[in-house]
Amino acid sequence: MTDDTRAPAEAKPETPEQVPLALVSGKPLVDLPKDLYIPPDALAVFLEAFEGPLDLLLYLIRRQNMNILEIDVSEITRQYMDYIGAVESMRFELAAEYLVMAATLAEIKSRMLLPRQESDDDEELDPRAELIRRLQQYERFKQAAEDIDQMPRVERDTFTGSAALPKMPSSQPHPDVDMQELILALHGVLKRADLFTSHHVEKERLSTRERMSHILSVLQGDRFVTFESLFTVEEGRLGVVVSFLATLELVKEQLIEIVQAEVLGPIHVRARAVS
Amino acid sequence: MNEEQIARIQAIVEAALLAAGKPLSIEQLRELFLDDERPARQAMEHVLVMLEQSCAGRGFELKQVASGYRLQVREEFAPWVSRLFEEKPQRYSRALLETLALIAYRQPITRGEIEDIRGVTVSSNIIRTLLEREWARVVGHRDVPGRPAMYATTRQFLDYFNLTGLDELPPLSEVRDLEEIGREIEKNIQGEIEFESTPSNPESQTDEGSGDDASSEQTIH
Amino acid sequence: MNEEQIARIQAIVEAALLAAGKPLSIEQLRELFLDDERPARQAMEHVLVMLEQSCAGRGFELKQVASGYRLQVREEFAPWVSRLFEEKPQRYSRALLETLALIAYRQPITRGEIEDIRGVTVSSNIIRTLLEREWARVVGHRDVPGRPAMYATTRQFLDYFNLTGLDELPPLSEVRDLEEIGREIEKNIQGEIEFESTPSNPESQTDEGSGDDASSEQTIH
Repeated sequence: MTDDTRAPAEAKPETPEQVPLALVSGKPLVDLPKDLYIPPDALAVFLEAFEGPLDLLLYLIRRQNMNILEIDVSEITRQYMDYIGAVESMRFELAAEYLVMAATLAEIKSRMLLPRQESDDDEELDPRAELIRRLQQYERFKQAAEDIDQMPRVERDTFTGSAALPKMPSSQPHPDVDMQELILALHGVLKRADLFTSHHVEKERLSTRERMSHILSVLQGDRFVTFESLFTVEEGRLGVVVSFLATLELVKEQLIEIVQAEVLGPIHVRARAVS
Repeated sequence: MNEEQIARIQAIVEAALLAAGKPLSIEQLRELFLDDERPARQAMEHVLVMLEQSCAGRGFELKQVASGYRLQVREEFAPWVSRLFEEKPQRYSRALLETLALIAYRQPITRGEIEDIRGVTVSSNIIRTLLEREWARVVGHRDVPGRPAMYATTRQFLDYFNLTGLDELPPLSEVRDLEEIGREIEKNIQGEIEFESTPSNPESQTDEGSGDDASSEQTIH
Repeated sequence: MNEEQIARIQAIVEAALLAAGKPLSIEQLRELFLDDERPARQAMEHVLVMLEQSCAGRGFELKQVASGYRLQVREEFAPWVSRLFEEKPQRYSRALLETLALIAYRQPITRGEIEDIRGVTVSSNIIRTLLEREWARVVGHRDVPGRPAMYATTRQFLDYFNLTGLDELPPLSEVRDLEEIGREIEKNIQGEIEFESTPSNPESQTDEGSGDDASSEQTIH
């Protein structure tokens, strides 16, 4: 291959050797003995340091300063098998993925021993190319995971700023009501009460009712007011009539009482509901 | 300490107060620094004064409270800030709207009279809500046993509905015409759910109003 | 708007961001103002620039992330600020980070597809953690037997990692396509076995795409 097309991962060939693989008896296991001998109690820890067979293979490749594209499959396979064999002989539980990879490697190795095949229409990929593809692919995301880990993140590299709240106005917003809704509600209730037939609420009656409320609110408490004060000339004839009707209605409903102390004397009005 | 150092400590203190989200004492602030760089208590006090001054004109201020110092949003901005926490306005229940309508059209009216017409109890919540919203008020007490309060609508009620007086409320005869419109609206709201146009027995109605109440989700009583 | 108005809006925005303690979008910020005083979008952008500048030299900065803008402690002060918290910041396992990376760069992706690339089983714990942290979510199901869930990253993921979009993720290292790898191998093997050259159109569905594929899916949040 040409040098200018080196795999990007090659740019950082140093990491696997410098980063401790595992802690064995409290000491960091930085490098493995060249003869691949690993103390039995460290072997399981050693394997746990890897995220699976692809990760282990990448480690073995990097350890030999090999380019993924140029891996000596038979040498890597031998090393891989050594580990697997060691682990198995220790009767450690081994994840199935490691065994599948062992089988794949064995297949690649056996293929290489076979004479070249004359099968132009064989669509199947060379298992070695497939392995390399997987290794490369995995390495990309292994790198991406490290990149993500390096990115500044909240709670480690930065913290969201917040300040205490001042006294706040209570903010329970009022629901909106549409006149239509109100009318529909009224319609519903009146229909249920079957009031349409027996009651006729006229336009005038409504203003009379409004005036009744007004007069009642004027007559708060035990207070007498003069009858005349219930009327305002500015309202004109109609206003006076409405007030008068309202007063009569209030008397009829026994809500107010009208008192005249002496004949032709001033007339006073007060709310009847006195305590 | 020179000015540069003070400025740096000030920035760190500000960062810590914003990250902590709770008051920090002078001691806690000093603890953030390693031994060899830890400012003296007096220096820290000075830094806090500087920090306080630097917040002039900003959205927050330095406040001293019982347990130390904290950064707090300025109260003058509470009206805006409070909108962050505003909940969506809920909807009034059918029961409330019916009560309101009866108060509007039949005022002055007592709770008992409302209940007579609606055929169900009117909850105190409904009355309270209407009083709190200042749409209804007590205008007197009927002179019958129990002296029940009589309710009427208010100026605020008229203002809200853009009326100058109650006589501008649609007359009930129009309400009858609205039956059609109402049915249309309900149909639109409810989609495929069939609208029950004639509740034949009013007695069976619950407080929540008839089954054609499309807004059963979040209601205020 | 005159300068005074801008300064006032700026203070209100700062107050709101500190009160919220989370990112707010420009729209959310504009919503804080009543109709007649609401700044135009462009004006709000201007205010944010001013606010950003006003934080120079302070303990915090204005940062744009996926969900909007937030005020956050400057990275350079993390060593001091982190002393406030007894717990060390959480560390994430390589398995989790690799899974996260695959979801981020390859979304939408199923668990099976993640396992294919990583060469190992993805534990349910990892998926659960990512979902609980709201860094990942299910965006659908692949229409294959078993209908496996497809995962994608969330706005919260971007916020957490100080990103405004997936296109800000560090680019994936490039991988030459299979055909090229095949040729290399063929050359190196010296004909010991004949390399079966790959179909000229390597399954376009696989992830052999160019380096910019990370950004092609940035709309999924």
